[in-house]
Amino acid sequence: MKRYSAFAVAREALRNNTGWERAWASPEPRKKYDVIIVGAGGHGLATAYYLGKNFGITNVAVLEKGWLGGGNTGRNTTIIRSNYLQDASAAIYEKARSLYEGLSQDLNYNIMFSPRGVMMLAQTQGEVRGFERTAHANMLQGVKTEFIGPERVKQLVPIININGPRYPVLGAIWQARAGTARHDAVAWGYARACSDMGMHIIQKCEVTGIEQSGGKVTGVNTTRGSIGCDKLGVVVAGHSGHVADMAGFRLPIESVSLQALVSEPIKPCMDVVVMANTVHGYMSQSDKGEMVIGGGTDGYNNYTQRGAFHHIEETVRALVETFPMVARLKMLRQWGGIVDVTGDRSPILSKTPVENMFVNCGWGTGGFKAIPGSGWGFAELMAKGHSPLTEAFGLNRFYEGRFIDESVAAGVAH
Amino acid sequence: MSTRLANGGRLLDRGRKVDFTFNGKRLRGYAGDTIASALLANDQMLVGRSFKYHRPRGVVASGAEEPNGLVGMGTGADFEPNQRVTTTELFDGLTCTSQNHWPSLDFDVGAINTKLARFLFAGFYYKMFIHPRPFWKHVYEPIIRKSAGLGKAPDQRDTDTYEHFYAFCDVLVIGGGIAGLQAARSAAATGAKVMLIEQTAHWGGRAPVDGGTVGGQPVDKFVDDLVAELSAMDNVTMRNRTMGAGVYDHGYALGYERVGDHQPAAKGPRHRLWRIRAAQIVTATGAIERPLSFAGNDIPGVMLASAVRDYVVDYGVSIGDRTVVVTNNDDAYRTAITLKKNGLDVPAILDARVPTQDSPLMAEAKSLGIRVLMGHGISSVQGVKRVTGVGVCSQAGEGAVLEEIACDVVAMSGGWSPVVHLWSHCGGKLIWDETTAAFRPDVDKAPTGAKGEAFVTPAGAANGALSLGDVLSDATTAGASAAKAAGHSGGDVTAPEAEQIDEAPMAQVWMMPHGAGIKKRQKAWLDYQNDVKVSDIQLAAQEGYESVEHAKRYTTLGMATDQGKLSNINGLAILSDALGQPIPQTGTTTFRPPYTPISMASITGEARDERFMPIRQTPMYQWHVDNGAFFEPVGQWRRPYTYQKPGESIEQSVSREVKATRASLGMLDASTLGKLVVTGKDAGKFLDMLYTNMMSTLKPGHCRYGLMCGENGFLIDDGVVARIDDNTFLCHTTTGGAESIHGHMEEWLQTEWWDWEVYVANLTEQYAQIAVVGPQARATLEKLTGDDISGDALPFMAWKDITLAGIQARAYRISFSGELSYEIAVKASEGRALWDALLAAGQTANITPYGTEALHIMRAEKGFIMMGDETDGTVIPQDLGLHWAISKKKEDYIGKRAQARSHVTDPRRWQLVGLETVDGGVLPDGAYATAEGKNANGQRETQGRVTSTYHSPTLERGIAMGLVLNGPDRMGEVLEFPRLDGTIMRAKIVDPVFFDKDGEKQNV
Amino acid sequence: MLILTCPCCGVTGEETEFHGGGEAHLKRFGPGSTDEAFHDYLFSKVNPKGVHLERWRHNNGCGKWFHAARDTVTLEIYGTYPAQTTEPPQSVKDAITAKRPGWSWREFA
Amino acid sequence: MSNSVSALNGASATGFATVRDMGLQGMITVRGDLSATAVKQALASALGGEMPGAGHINPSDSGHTAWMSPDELMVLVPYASADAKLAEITDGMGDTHHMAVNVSDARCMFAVSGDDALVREALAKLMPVDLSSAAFKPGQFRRSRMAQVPAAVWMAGPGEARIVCFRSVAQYVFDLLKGATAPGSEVRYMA
Repeated sequence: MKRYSAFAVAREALRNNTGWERAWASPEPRKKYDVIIVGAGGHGLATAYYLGKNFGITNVAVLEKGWLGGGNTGRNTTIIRSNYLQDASAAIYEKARSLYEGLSQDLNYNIMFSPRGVMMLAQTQGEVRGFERTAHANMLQGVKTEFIGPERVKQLVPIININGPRYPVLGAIWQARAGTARHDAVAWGYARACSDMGMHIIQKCEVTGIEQSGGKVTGVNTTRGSIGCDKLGVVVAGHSGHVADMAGFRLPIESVSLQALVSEPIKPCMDVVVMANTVHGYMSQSDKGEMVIGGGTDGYNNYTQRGAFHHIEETVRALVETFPMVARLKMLRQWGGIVDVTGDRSPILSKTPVENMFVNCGWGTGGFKAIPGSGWGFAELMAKGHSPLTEAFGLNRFYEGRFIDESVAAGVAH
Repeated sequence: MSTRLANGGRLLDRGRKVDFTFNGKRLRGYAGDTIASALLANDQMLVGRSFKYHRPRGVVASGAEEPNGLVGMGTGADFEPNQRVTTTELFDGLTCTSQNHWPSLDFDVGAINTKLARFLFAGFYYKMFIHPRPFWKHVYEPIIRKSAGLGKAPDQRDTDTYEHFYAFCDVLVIGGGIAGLQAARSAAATGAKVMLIEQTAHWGGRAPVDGGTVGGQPVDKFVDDLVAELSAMDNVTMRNRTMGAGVYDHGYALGYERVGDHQPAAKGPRHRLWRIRAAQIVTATGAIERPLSFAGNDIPGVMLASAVRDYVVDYGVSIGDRTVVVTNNDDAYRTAITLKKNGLDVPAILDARVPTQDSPLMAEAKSLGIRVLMGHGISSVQGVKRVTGVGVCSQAGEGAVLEEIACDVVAMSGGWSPVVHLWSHCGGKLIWDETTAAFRPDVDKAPTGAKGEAFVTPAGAANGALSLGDVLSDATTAGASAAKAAGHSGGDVTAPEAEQIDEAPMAQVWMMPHGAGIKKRQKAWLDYQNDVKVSDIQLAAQEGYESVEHAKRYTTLGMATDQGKLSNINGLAILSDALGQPIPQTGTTTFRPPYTPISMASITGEARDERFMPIRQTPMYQWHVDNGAFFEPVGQWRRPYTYQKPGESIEQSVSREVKATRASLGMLDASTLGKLVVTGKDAGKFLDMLYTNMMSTLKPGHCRYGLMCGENGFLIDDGVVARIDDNTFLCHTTTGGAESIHGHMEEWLQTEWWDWEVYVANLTEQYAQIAVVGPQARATLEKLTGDDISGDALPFMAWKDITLAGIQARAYRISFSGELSYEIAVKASEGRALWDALLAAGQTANITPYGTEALHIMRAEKGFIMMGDETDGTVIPQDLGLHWAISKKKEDYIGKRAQARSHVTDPRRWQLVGLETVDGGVLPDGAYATAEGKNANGQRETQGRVTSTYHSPTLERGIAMGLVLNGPDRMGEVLEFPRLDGTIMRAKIVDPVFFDKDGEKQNV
Repeated sequence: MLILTCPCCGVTGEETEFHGGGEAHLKRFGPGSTDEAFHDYLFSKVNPKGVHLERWRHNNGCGKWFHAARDTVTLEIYGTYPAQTTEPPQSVKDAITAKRPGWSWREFA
Repeated sequence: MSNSVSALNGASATGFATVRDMGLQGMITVRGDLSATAVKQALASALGGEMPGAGHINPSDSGHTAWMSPDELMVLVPYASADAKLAEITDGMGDTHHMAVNVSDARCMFAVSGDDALVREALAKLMPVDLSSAAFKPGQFRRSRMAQVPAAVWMAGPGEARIVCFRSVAQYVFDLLKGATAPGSEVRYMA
């Protein structure tokens, strides 16, 4: 693989870019692989990458029914933070955040991680207490956050209205080293690195069945034929239930539509990411200048990648109230993605009833920020059978009543 | 130069001059102008700079597809960035400024990027700025971000108003061109209720510009007659300046009406967002002309051929004196002919095709003396901020210049693409039409509605019909079939006869010339605003970004404010060619609402400021406002947190309220507490299922504190239940629980135990409730009542109906403070009267209204738990030492099974204790007690956490409650709680009841 | 933005009048049930791509719970029916079968 | 009685239509099996008039009776007589399973008056319901939402709409209606 660098860019510019190679190969599937990952989104590609990088397992295929990075990886609002309350969550999200910091160098692909800081506003007394609790937990978890007052909020975000009549801003939990990244680039960067290790990324290859023998997985049927494997990792977000169904078990998840929107681009006016959970809106400004705005989920199962407009309304009015200047911006585009939500709204990284078949799903509305940590932990789970990062996220927790509930801190899992 | 012609301009009112400014320059136009036409009439071709290279940009189109002409409009609170000049009507006093340049539009330092363009190719940033790592954060990214964006951010609060409107119809026709008008007529003839919306201020679309005759009359006359006919029909609503913004599931459509944009001084809303529910939708959204890809096609003065024609016919504006027309189809000849007929020079038509014989339009152009060069195209355009000429080449070759033609306008046409956005929003599929080289709706794969029925019908040019006759006949059918699908038939409108002008087939020309080398491809723009060129798409394909979505995202093609209206088809044709696959195999990116950007404020509608969200008010709300209440939001309510007196801090105020209540008398507006009446033969059985404790054994006249869990076993609410009579209970819930617990009860009754005889009603708002609390409570109430409320007549945990200050009241002898306490419920409309009466009666006892914080402190002093503090959705009653409130006798209650799971019965669950700081200070909210060591993920081990913590004014020290590992067995042990500043606070485990452990104060 | 017809009051209203309540026809498992049965009751949702029998409440309306047979891919509503039943009425089953021959959902077909 | 005050104490506002808090209004919630003979008889004797069918409101001897749901009616009577009427209903029901409660104070009633089409248009800005004269006639009763709160609406006559909402949101609803009838914001869709 030719390395990317300023020198390479200059060299190629002078010869009209004729020398750039494919970022990833487009191979024909082999008969069998050591590991098959279903789903070439961020989580699936990251899993493959760390299987290779950390465990030397490179006879890996990543199967994708559409185009890589085309699911929620390419549809989310790109927020990266790790100021979670529960230990298990904080561990995996902080692992992810710290990997994000060096990911561009690691992958030799600029994923534009922008540690601009994320703040979550406290707009009720309950939220204040919840975020103070989170701040204390974070301190012991090694996650650097702080609880800041309204004046500091205003200083960091001059366009905010901290004195709204309905929900004045009482403070915020602030994670200075959180931020955003370029979502597509994360998928592309991992894909390029996987391909470089000799892994096969096979797009337009839909899995139609799971092959088993004696309770063990042996391969998958696909629209491009049957492909064998020793281990199978299913990382397909909203479609997880569908794939589990093929293998004969059910997952504690439901698929719902989550919406987002962007404004037209404007000159930089907000330097950080702001989340306002009480009024259900969050916003950041992209490197192109668009205000990127996340909305809520529909209250019913949905596979359409569209959502109902009233959720957009709720989100926009929350943001107009929080940032009055938004009123005179225009909505450029709205879209939806299908997210898989579990019983406690925390993800599942787990073994399954089928031996050697693993699932990584249930990231709900918050998967992007976890990608590197999720891939790291899930690769370890697949390679070794256990991982401290994924330990708490097993399917057994729903039987035991051992939930990982983040909503307790008045926060939401965006 | 561009200028106003002496005559013409069918949309202008030349009698009404309109003054406006652009970049501070005072200019003049006419009523009927858009900003674009007025700027062009004033020779202002340069309107902005492109996003990436800061290239000079001129107006290229005349409608919604315009990618370049975006201005900041208005000032102060009226300022709005990114207003599209081609769709903004001119009004007197309009001010606008161009965007994305510094220091000025004419001299922009950022234009250096155009010199660096060869280094700023598609995706360059993914390959750059990787090393050294800190540079990205501190140097590169800040620079990239500084250069982001187009218009300035507004900096003041918008003072206009906005509103929504819900409309219902049988057939919604989107688009008021001839197709929409004709479809509406055809649908309306069946008697169906029809709504017709049009984004511009005018009806008829571009047909009057293109000309032709219908039924023997000029098309504009046909349009006028049709508009008159439709306007007279009772079952038809016509709405111009209303854009079909989006089509959503089950026939829901958004109409974006710009009510006030063109008349800012008028009263009324600026925008109105229509939420239209239509049984059927006809998309008569027309077609958009495509640019051609040749070198220098972004230089100001290169415009769509149809736009050049529009400016002449609609606005009487000549874009320039000498226009070279370049085309791959017949339609652009109309532009040449129009220009010529208006006395303007057309040095040549460069037609990429090589036809075997002349079509009528070719013949007409030639007969007007226009030189037509077949098989030719543009090698490159000359000029920087304005076209100065073109190099002519053979389309078939590599672009050797055969001739140079001086000109100041290039009118280009690459064919027409149906506007399929609204068809596609809700899942309508497309097919590739080889003859028009465009995607059009696949009518067999329409979006489907609530009953599975197809609910969108495309009509006219939006359906690929391009000639006048075809448009009218297609629209006639579309209107009738939509009406029929909506349940209306008959009507029988036949399509009017239109003049048929035979056109020669277009040719697919995606690159000009066909063999253009890299240097030309690097100067052939696809996306004008985002600076995406043919070479960028080809590079994406070369690097494996083969999916159309990959190519789009890698290059940013079609991601600008025009969302690729001009660039998408050209881009994917280039991509297909690079991949060696047919265009339909490449497919399109997803069309998403809105069709063009709509104001955020219109989406918000009325929900701003005081109407942002409802603020629920108790009957005493105004008193609270008048008496210095510092409010806190609790659900949708606002409750007084404390009543601050002048000069008091919040803490001092709260402390005063607590002390006064404990010393003598306090009172609290407790009206927000939920009050659910549960009645029926099975009411007791039902409450036994809902509460963990036994409610069926409660005696009438008495009260019992109860806990409610969800089916998951965790606490969801608590409150006091009063038994009114054998069949009736009144259940108090928390403030937040009133609606949710009511819903919870209804859910179980309706969906699980529907054969039980129980009814529930939410009477929360029927009653105002006032807690009268403190040693002087009884004496004060006795002043207002003749009823016996002595400890014997009304003991603790009982209730009684009394008359108080002449008001019928129910007094509950319950206490959340540990004091002698009565909660008095009266009809809400008498709540304020009682409040005032109590204030007066309590004056001698220093009656002190207190807020929620004093309430919380007093309950904490007594060790009472608070939902949301001690509970967080993961806490079971057993964690809180509330075993006494869990009936052992009951076989079942909601949550019981869940409480038997292994983690829920784990003896290592943290348990409620009191915490007393060693130094008397206040523990921080949310602090954790540390334990030795770290877990497998390197996180510090913990053994407990603070759930409530206050400074107790009564005890004059910090008190807290917390959940601690084996807590109740560790009384007296000292735990360490690190604070956020790194220091450590030490607290002793104690009993959670800090004050009046024996309850002597409340049981008097 | 769906439209639903409440079988209890007959009103056809837009989604904002209603509140979704997840999978319908769940059998409650209480004390004494196995961990497996209780887990499935609370968490194992069918989450199908296709016909979904689900609960709705007409909360900004008559307040009643009812059931709907809805397609999660096309969003078509095959029918709505009152909640006081353990399985969909034959008319709704027939309506689904007419559109989706061979459908099944939990034990129903 | 003299102490009783409705939520907005009769406040009003006039734009292109007039919005008015109608003051204290007696309201009784009655729940029961509306098809059961005992229930029907008890209600008929206490209220008089025809029982409303689904989605309707009918005049009664001393006010109106509105159909709320298959097992719920809302009885409108003068405020002062609500408790007496409640007692009458309760007596008439005897042992029949039912619930009857006075909810007069839990709610607020507004009138919006003016040109029929304009009144309907003002409401159509806030309620997701087809309120055109063809679709929504006097006698019909619709529970839905008004912006962000539940509300019920009916046409008492041409140009006379009635709205019932919860008391605590009366100010919010008043502000909504006032905004929706602001001069210059006539939609002219139903006219």
